[in-house]
Amino acid sequence: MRPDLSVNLAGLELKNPVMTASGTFGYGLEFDPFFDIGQLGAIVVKGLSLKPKAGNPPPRIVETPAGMLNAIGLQNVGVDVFLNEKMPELREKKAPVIVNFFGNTEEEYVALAEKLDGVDGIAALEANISCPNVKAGGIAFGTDASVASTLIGKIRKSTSLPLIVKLSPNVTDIKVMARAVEEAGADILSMINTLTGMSIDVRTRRSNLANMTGGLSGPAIRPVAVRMVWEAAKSVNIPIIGIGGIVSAEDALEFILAGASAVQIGTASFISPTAAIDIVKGLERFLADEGISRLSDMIGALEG
Amino acid sequence: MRPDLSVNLAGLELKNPVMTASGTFGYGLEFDPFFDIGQLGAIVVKGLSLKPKAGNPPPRIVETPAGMLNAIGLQNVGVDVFLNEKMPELREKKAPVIVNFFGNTEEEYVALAEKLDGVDGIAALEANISCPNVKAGGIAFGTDASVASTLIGKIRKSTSLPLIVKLSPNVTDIKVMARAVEEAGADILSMINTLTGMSIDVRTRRSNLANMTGGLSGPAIRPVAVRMVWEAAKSVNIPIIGIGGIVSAEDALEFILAGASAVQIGTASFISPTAAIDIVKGLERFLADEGISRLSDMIGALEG
Amino acid sequence: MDYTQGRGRILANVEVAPDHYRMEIEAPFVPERALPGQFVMVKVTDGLAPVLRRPFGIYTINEARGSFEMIYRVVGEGTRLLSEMADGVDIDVLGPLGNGFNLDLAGDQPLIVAGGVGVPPLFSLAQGLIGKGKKPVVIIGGRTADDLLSLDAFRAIGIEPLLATEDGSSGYKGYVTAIMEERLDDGKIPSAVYSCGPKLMLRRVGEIAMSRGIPCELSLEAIMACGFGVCLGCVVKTCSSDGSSEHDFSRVCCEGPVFDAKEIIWDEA
Amino acid sequence: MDYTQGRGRILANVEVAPDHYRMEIEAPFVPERALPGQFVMVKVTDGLAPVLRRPFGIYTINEARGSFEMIYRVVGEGTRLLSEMADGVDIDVLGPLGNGFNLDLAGDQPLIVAGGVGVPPLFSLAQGLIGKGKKPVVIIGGRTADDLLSLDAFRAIGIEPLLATEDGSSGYKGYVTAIMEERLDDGKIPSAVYSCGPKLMLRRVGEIAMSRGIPCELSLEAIMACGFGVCLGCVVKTCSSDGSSEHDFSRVCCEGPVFDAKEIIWDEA
Ligand SMILES: Cc1cc2nc3c(=O)[nH]c(=O)nc-3n(C[C@H](O)[C@H](O)[C@H](O)COP(=O)(O)OP(=O)(O)OC[C@H]3O[C@@H](n4cnc5c(N)ncnc54)[C@H](O)[C@@H]3O)c2cc1C
Ligand SMILES: Cc1cc2nc3c(=O)[nH]c(=O)nc-3n(C[C@H](O)[C@H](O)[C@H](O)COP(=O)(O)OP(=O)(O)OC[C@H]3O[C@@H](n4cnc5c(N)ncnc54)[C@H](O)[C@@H]3O)c2cc1C
Ligand SMILES: Cc1cc2nc3c(=O)[nH]c(=O)nc-3n(C[C@H](O)[C@H](O)[C@H](O)COP(=O)(O)O)c2cc1C
Ligand SMILES: Cc1cc2nc3c(=O)[nH]c(=O)nc-3n(C[C@H](O)[C@H](O)[C@H](O)COP(=O)(O)O)c2cc1C
Ligand code: FES
Ligand code: FES
Repeated sequence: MRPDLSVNLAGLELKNPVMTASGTFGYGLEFDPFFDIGQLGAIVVKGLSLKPKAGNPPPRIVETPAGMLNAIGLQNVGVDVFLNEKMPELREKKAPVIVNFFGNTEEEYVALAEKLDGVDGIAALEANISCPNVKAGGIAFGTDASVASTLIGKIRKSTSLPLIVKLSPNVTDIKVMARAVEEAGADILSMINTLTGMSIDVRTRRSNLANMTGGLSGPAIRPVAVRMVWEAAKSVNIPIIGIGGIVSAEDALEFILAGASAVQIGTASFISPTAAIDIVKGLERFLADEGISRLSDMIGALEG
Repeated sequence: MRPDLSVNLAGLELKNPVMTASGTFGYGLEFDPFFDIGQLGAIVVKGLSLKPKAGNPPPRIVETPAGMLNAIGLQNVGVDVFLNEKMPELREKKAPVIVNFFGNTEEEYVALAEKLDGVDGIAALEANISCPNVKAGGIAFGTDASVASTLIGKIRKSTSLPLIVKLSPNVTDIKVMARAVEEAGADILSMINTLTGMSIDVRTRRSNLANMTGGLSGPAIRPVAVRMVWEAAKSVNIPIIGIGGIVSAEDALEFILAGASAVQIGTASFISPTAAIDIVKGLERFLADEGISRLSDMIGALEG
Repeated sequence: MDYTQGRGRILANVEVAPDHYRMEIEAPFVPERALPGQFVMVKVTDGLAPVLRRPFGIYTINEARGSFEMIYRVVGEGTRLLSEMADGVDIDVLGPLGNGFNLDLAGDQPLIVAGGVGVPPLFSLAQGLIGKGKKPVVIIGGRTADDLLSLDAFRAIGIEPLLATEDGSSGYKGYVTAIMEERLDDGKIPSAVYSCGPKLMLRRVGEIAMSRGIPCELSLEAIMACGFGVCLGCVVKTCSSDGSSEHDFSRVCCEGPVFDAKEIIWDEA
Repeated sequence: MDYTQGRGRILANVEVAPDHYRMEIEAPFVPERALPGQFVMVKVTDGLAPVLRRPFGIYTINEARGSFEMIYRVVGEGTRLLSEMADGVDIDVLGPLGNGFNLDLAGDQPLIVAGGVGVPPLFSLAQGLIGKGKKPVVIIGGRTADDLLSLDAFRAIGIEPLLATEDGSSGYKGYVTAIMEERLDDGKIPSAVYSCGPKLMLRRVGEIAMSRGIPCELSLEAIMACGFGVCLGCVVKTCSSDGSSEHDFSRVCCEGPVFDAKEIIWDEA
């Protein structure tokens, strides 16, 4: 018998727990040459802003041990182009579409949430709160519990879609952030976004990124991500989507045992464009081998 | 002409900027079979507490992508055994000895600082403030600026030795911590200690560490460490010792360009027991190749 | 967007110059569709170090053998691992990627200017141009005679490359662009210019061609994570080639690696 | 603490059973000083994945050839990389490490109980015991006949091992400890017991030996970062073997890997 991979995240029904991570899967359609993206649990598209954003000057990426730094600067086509040019084709796919979005002010977040609300084919919204808050002097929305709480409260009121809030790992206590965001009305947490890092070319004496610092992703950060999911899962009652360095089904299961109800695959899609679907198959195989009939039985099943 | 590797950290004169990191070099003497430890800039010994500490039950370590997690639990022989049994032999070596120490209360820190003050052969003290503060409900001393500040103020009064304060990276804003500790009287900062992480055996459904979580070290964390050193260096006027994932002379130079005046070699000493001395030689070679006469000219020389 | 990820098999991996290797990979999905100027992304290890694929230009396209060749220089861990791979083993290949050169640029007297590991992709271009009945002139440069790649391959298709080395150990002592300018000054005006090589060389080649109004295509390099357009890591600053629109970022892996020289905004690229 | 880190050279790396390899490494500093029961830490890659060395017991000590052998099972990335290493290449070796067995335990009729990849280190022990004029009896176990390692090596030194497999494909169907207990019940009481293998087996062997008052040494495994005593990662919970002192943690790499069975506090190890 085929194991049952389906999961339910606060009403969001997914045929399997494997999603793509924002910014690593384009607008989804780029993966068409490789596999049927409709087989994934869900697709999370590149983070959208109200207006198109050009992003940072190059160099924007550099490899690091078992990871990479990126300073893309949230380049995106803007919400209008997305809705007009990408969404019609995405709607044809059988995978739920989750839209990641961000702003530099509360108003921008709210305007985006309103604009995306009720658009046919959008299954959920994911608010990226790791962005600098222009009004608060550039401190990220996602590193102060009360700032995050106010923001999420406002977004909550502007949409009837399930609201996923994506947490930044660059904080002292992820439990505090998780609880603040839960209380403010988030339906689901996703975590983690990238850790801030830096890499220097010692011959040119310059940062390897024009932006000086960037976000660290990939297998290197997995232990930090698993720990944060575990801590958050013990602190909140809403479902969690685990993200960070997942390249195999076993990696995904670390997050699920730690308390995640689903996972997102990021950097791994660069290494292997079929990574996400390979992980779906790997989960199926793991469950079959171990005689586990329902993946959902493994959520939070860590012992000890 | 041989390049000049010497550095001066707030009066602490070192023949080169390469030290060992606490907990990865034992009490120094363990490396005698491999090389003359007197050739290093300084030796930092395993963290000491007032009483001997048994540490955590096994398993205590697990490898992760380009890194490792440890939950040794600060096992050590205690300050008295160290002073009586290790220090006499260490004194014979030509490298300055830096004693890393920690407590569970402010009083323990102070008692240790007093005990170590004026001991012949000890060049400086390094306070590890990543430990749980028993009185503050187990929150680490090193994750709250005012708690850290009070602690360092008290330690400062109890010793005339140069005081290095070792910062935890598990904080929202390392600049705030660095400034708080500087104002409280630290002479030198060392950073970073390990990032908290977790790794799960998906077949047994248990953490790979009996302690559940552990500290992530090794090349995986280097980008985070370099970024934090860079941020701290711009925020304080005291010298910084860079730590985190250094395995080569180039890695060490990333920290130096970012603003560190010296570095510590941790996990690399497990991989290759001669790592620290190899890095001294590598620095000499790099400077000679690039025609740089004094390493100290590279401190903070990052452009852009 | 007609590319595939799949297993290839290494047919040959031989050192052709100090630190330079030629690798032939059997992977029919590449030669079936490859155009001169396109590239592949290969995995250099099954493990996690290095974690990302590495991009290499396509040197020869051998449809009959179901294979392609690339020439690479060992510069770091990834290319070192590649150089240690044995004949007969499998290698994970993604490609062919990128846009490739426009073989139909004006006239039938194109000039090809190549430097270092920029030479190999221009060899398949030269083959393609000859196939279209054009008569390319080729200038090849390097730091030293050892760096002058693929000379015999060009000779085998009837082209005698003009040579330049920085140390004068072979051909003209100096840069390829000096040969290029001298020819232009002598009235030998090519119908179009194609170039691939170090950034500074590309910039200069483009400037020279543009200053004389000669159509010019440049093949750029960039650090790449994905190679197929989704990470947005590989961008260069560009404007549209007629100079009309706002400048913007273009992905070297998708809109490139080949750009019209007029598109590149060098100071910010 | 008489060990060295240095380059060795691989003389052989052959599959001796499914997924099991025997590697001979020329590295004179190891055989010069190695004792039965000691181990080495080897680097399986020059890169960063995996980042740590891997520990392996010493199978044979060949002073004349300046080499030693180890037998390893491919269980993960590190041992996979090891299995792909070619003859003649260099390998970074640290050793010999740990304490080794006490060959002078009581009497001259010792019993050796070995399971899985615990067999190889006990072969050099058997050689050592024979060298001391002792007559070891050897019991070897595995899941299946394929897992029974080094049988021919034992036979070549005049020992016919008693065999146990979980699936009964060779020798007794069941665990080595069943053979051990049966012999004891039959009055065949060894003067001492040495054992190496899976944790559960070691525990049972120790319990049986202790319950009969037979001196017993067990060789333990632990996840190791350094192998020479500085990381404190490899500990097991122990008490002094006369039971007098407080329990404490001992490093498997220094105080071990060989422990008196009485020292191990299994429930917390
Ligand atoms: C479209 C394209 C085509 C290329 N074609 C060829 C080719 O035909 N032959 C060839 O030898 N090389 C080619 N390169 C460059 C090649 O990809 C790099 O040399 C290689 O990725 C370096 O990998 P490494 O792990 O050995 O070095 P690393 O350790 O990663 O880096 C060593 C040095 O190489 C630089 N480098 C790393 N990645 C790249 C990259 N993607 N592009 C440019 N520089 C890089 C680094 O900045 C560093 O200075 C091409 C690059 C691109 C983008
Ligand atoms: C003193 C000592 C002597 C050993 N002698 C031998 C020997 O002679 N032959 C042999 O085949 N193996 C031996 N081992 C075990 C061997 O070290 C591990 O199998 C090896 O390190 C696994 O590396 P890997 O990268 O292939 O697997 P990994 O991917 O690291 O792990 C795969 C599995 O092996 C386990 N493992 C990893 N490291 C160790 C370790 N240090 N000890 C025990 N289990 C581990 C992991 O928990 C995991 O379940 C010995 C271990 C020790 C401590
Ligand atoms: C190139 C790149 C671009 C990214 N862009 C976004 C983004 O637009 N919005 C967002 O919320 N996260 C973004 N991320 C973060 C990822 O979604 C993910 O949280 C992070 O990479 C960790 O997962 P991984 O280790 O699997 O890559 C980006 C990551 C990378 C590597
Ligand atoms: C096994 C182990 C034990 C450690 N013990 C201590 C300690 O006792 N005190 C301390 O301040 N830091 C301790 N550390 C942290 C290191 O000193 C260092 O800050 C950290 O490992 C990052 O450096 P690295 O990546 O070079 O290892 C320990 C690290 C490891 C891996
Ligand atoms: S390399 Fe990823 S977009 Fe070009
Ligand atoms: S492995 Fe490091 S102390 Fe034993």
